Amino acid sequence: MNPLKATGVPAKSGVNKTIIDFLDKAVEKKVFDAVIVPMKTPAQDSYSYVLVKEKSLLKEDGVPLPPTMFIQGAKAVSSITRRGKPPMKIAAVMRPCEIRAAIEIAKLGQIDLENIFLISMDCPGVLPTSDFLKDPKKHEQLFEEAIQKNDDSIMRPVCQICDKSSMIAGDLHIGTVGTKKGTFLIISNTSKGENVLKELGYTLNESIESWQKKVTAISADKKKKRKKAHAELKSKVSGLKNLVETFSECINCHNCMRVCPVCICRLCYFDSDKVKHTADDYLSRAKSKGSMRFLPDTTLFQMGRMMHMSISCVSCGACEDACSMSIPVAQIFSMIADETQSVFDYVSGRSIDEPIPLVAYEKEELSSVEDAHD
Amino acid sequence: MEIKIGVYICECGPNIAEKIDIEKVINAISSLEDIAVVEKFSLLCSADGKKYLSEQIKKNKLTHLVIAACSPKEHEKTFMEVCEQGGINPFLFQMANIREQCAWVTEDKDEATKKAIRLIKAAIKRVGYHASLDKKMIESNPNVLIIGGGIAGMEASLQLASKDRKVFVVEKNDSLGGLVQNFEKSFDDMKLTSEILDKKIKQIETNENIKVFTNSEVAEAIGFFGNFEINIVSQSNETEPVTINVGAIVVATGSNLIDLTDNTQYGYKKLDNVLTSIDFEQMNLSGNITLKNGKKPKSVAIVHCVGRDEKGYCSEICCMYSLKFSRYLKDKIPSVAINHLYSDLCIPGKHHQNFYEETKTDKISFSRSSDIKITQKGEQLNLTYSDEKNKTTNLLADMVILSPAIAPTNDAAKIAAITGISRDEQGFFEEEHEKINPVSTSTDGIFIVGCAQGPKNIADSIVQSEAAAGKILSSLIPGKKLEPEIKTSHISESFCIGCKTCLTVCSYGAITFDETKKVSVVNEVICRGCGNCVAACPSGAAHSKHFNFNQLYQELKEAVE
Amino acid sequence: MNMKKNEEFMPKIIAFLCNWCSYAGADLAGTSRIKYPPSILPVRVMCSSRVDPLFVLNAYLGGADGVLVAGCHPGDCHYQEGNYFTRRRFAMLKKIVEGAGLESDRLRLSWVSASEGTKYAQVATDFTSKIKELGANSAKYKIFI
Amino acid sequence: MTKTIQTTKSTEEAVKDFLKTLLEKEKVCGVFTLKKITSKAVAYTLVTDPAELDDAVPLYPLMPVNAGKLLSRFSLKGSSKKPVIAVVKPCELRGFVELIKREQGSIDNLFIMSFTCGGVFPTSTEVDGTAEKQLGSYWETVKKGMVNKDVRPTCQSCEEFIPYTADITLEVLGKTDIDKQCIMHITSKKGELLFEDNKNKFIEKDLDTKKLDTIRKQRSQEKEKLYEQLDKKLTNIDGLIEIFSKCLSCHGCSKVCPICYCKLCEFESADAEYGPSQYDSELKKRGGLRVPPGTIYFQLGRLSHISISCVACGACDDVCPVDIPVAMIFKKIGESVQQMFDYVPGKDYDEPIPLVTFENEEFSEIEE
Repeated sequence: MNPLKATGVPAKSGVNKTIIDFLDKAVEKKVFDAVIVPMKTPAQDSYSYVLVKEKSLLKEDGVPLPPTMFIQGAKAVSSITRRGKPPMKIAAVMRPCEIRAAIEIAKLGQIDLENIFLISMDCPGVLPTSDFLKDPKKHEQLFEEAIQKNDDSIMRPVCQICDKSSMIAGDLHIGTVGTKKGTFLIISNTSKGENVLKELGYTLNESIESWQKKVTAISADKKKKRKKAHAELKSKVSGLKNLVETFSECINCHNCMRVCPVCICRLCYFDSDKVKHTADDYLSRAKSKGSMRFLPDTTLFQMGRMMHMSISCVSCGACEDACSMSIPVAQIFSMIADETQSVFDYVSGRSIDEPIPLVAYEKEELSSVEDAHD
Repeated sequence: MEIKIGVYICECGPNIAEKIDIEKVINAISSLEDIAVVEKFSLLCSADGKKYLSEQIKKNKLTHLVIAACSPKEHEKTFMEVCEQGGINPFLFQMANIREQCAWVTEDKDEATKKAIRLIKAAIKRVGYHASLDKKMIESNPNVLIIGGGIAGMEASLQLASKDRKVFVVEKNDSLGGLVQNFEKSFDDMKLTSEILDKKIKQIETNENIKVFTNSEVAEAIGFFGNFEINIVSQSNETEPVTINVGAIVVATGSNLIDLTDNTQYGYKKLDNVLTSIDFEQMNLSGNITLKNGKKPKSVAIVHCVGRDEKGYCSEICCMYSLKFSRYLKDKIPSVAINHLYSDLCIPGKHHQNFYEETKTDKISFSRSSDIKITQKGEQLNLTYSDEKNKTTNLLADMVILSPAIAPTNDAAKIAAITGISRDEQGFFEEEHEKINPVSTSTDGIFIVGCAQGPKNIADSIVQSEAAAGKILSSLIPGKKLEPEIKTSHISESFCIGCKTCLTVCSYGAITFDETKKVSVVNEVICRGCGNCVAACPSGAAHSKHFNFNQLYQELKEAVE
Repeated sequence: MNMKKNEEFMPKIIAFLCNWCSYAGADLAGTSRIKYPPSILPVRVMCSSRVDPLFVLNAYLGGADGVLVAGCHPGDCHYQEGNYFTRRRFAMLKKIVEGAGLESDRLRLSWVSASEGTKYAQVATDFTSKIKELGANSAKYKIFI
Repeated sequence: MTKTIQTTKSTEEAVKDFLKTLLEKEKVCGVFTLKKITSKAVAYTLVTDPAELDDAVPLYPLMPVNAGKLLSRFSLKGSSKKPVIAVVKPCELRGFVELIKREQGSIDNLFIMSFTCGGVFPTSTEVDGTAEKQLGSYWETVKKGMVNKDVRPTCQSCEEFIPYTADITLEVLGKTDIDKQCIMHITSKKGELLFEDNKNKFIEKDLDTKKLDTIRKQRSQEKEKLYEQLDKKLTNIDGLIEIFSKCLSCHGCSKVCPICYCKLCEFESADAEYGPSQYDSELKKRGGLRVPPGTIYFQLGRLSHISISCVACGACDDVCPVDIPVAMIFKKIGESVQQMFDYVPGKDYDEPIPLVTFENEEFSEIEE
């Protein structure tokens, strides 16, 4: 574990500008050959990750901290490195939950982190895509204001209760909260990150104490909110009846699965032949209850998906934004994820060195779930 | 395994060297990924060149080979052999055509050089995605089935029954000979057909390599070129069905005349003394040409082109045999008057014009006519027709001979179904290509000869039989294995969704459907590797070997950089 | 990215040529030493029916200035019927490209037999000048494609 | 003239009664219909117990999933031993027929009841309850045979609202008194099997086509308006990018599409992935590239796969999380392709899909 080291940079006009300047400098100095960074699309109505080499493009259009998360960054990085390490050094600037997802699926062979430099920042949350689309201009405004007032009430529900909004899992992190006036921090978390800063001639002597204090405070406060929210949610959705009720509107479009950064299967089990049956099978199932919703097994799909990915869920909220029936999937899944991950004292994507719990074991563990034996 | 691509540029004497700056090309590609060596050589297809290449492959431990030279249609095979000598799979090789499609067609040397570089880069990109493919070898059976024992079938069987070939002839009638048996003489030599027939039949009967099944028909034919299993049943069922194995099939089922029974225009089968050409041939063969009442006809009308307009094609031989009929008549009844009514005279061929002129003796007249109607008039038959000037005219005759259009046999559809070959709009069996493959069919190893393929005279039928025999003798050699197409299609069982789109577009019936797994399966022995099914498959379950998505994609991507 | 200037603009045209007719025709143009612009980049396929419309789309969006699909004349397909399907798929693709407001003139279907070297050169020349009129394919430089 | 049954009950009630008797008399062993499953949620349901039909809503103006896709799933692995009847909308039926042509289902032992359709609300309106609120106004416009502004754009502009291959066709659209009567046309020989021991006698009666023609005219006008709006954008590659650049590549549109039926979508296969070297060359060329790439390629590529059979049901619109008007675009381009082949998807089981057949003489205009 590399100790956190930091350097201070002038905060300039906001975090976006600061990060872009840093990246620009790094590209200039050939420390990075290209950058994955969000950019506003030509229609001005959305943001999309762009792999960019052109410095001018980066300077003009790069928006490291956009108000929304259209595509989960881990998916972007995976798309670039799935087939092998890129022939160039690429910096990926993403939110902490995106970085954690990237690290998580790197464990599953979906990302080759060699030549990739993961850079996160203190995350104020993101706006729900649907809200943003109603009036992009206005919501960019609202987002800025929200940051100033550090008010998260307009963010995705899961962002409002995110206790990992400043978690450093990548190589570098931009600290913007609790820092002394006019300065932001660039914090290195790995030797890889540290070298980048050194190559760029930074001295890593800035204290991170006040930042850390603030971050811990925010995280603690969010933890409380999170507990409370999960408790409320639980009372609403848990129990078979509630669960079925909650998912009753699901139309099996599987958008949630498709946009999930940790759902990596080429062909989802729940789209495969294994879930297709004969007419008479369906009929006999219907007969047993008098009638059966068709297609059946929406709850099975949701629960099944939990089995497959809750251990790796990063609570980013992408699924909820993509749900065409506004089912609070992200809230439910992050609630379950907290529970499954805590069983193994695991945090998805916290560190590349932590194996995914289900592919590892310890001889003496989890005695609570087994019958006593001697 | 590490990829080591060797690129060799052929100067082709001056052909390429003069038009393309080869040094520039070498510089441009030497530094590319996976390139182990780039060299030029004066003439790679020469003996020295080939030797040099196979040495280079070994020396540099190359895994892939790119040759920039002439068209692959020129020397792809040559260099694939070199690969084998060099010890790499011949399919780990790609040619860049910098001669026919670059050096020779580009004015400016710089442009030609640039284009050559792009073409070679594309080839390099592609070859990296090539996969080793292995030759398929299948045992083949040199024996042949002939369906139909007419003149065409007999000719083919005699040609094929050369050493080591067993020929099985299946004839539905009780004797060999087919239609020609009915003819006294053949045009235009007016020789007795019996002479030709008897000779051939004798040869067949005495040839121990030929086995004839009379009163029999083919009930089933399964398999593919080199390996067909044939089930022969006798029509009367008095003998047990027989199963034989052959490597090829010749369909020589002959033809028929169009059916005139429902026709009102000519009064066939309704009026006495109205005969079809076959009726007349038989009557003539019996020795005496007489009317119903036993008298000899004083006047005969021969009506050509019967049913031509309905059918939409000229049957080629009717005019000639109609002329022959005049000869028959004159021989037996010198005084008879003969009127030919035709809508067009078809007398092609180098002797036929003479034959016509010589036939046109006294009391044999020819008149162009249309809308012929035949009715009874007293003892005689009255032919009303409109002549050349569209004037309605009458003609009285004691006897009328109709020359109906040649049509497919009644069992053509059945045979097509059994053998899996296709038929044209007229219902004749369809050749693979009118000019390129006139006696082959869409199914490898099945050939069509004689009138089964379309109306033709004896001579032409024999030519086709010899052609088919030649094709079979040269492709089915005893003891020699067949090499079916290697670059075939393949369908991934796990991705196939079973929509049968591929089945529908395949011209060769090479794809079958596995009903239990509900997926399409390519029979790679039958598949010709056109790739049609691959483009048709929406989910990319089908792919064509050596022309798969990545190989073509890399080529075109490189070309647009 | 700014586009190349249109003067000295030499289009890049992908030509899918069927092995039996059009590729042979292109070779014949060569052996007859008929000159045509260096814009054409041949990609050999066994039959024009192998040309999945997706290849054409790929080439177009990848930045090819033109895409030519050439095969045996209808009725002369080495594989009997392939080119009839090619024609239907191409007709559909053209409609889609038009419908999407793209330049369907950048796509061309031609029948070139093994004996039509002259025709091949002609097609190559005509198509190239046509593409020159249209200019470079801007799709090539798009980032959000 | 068509054998017809006319009863003096509200159409919905009459239909439910009819379906119940079918179950009771065991003429069918199951009924596939829309049914209320919670206070606000309706879903397609397979009903075997007549009592369960009480809260069936066969004519409800919602399409949670295109039933064509569902009937395909129902019959894909083998159709039922005993008959089942399904109540579906015309475009759903056409989708099913197109899938059957692709071997993705079977009509064996399946009776189809359909109706002249007034269109459906966007699925999202179910969630916020507006669907329920708008029902009143919806049925008013349906009775009057007017274009309803709350239904899917593809429905507002739908000219194919009369079912083609239904065994039973209900007359709904433009019928002022559907609350008081039900007109049930028996539109296939197969359909008559369901009426063998039927007491109330048949009358001979055809669809009121005159009325329907005027409705079709209105719809056509709507269509032209909507197409005009599209044409403003669909002018060049930049227009396309403007429309599609917010696409998340979730491919929800293809997941819910009644025509998309592949196990693994070509555009989710390894073939659609870029390798490192390709990203490298794309960067050299473009300076930058959105990741994941290929949104336009996906959309146009999907068009090349399904436009020939697109039934313009609008399901893709509803499911798009970023509100791309994908349904109207596919409808417009699909229509142009279909017209070229003079093909109406789902009109006839026996008509082959144009891309698996050909004419020797055609499309000479596209050859050069």
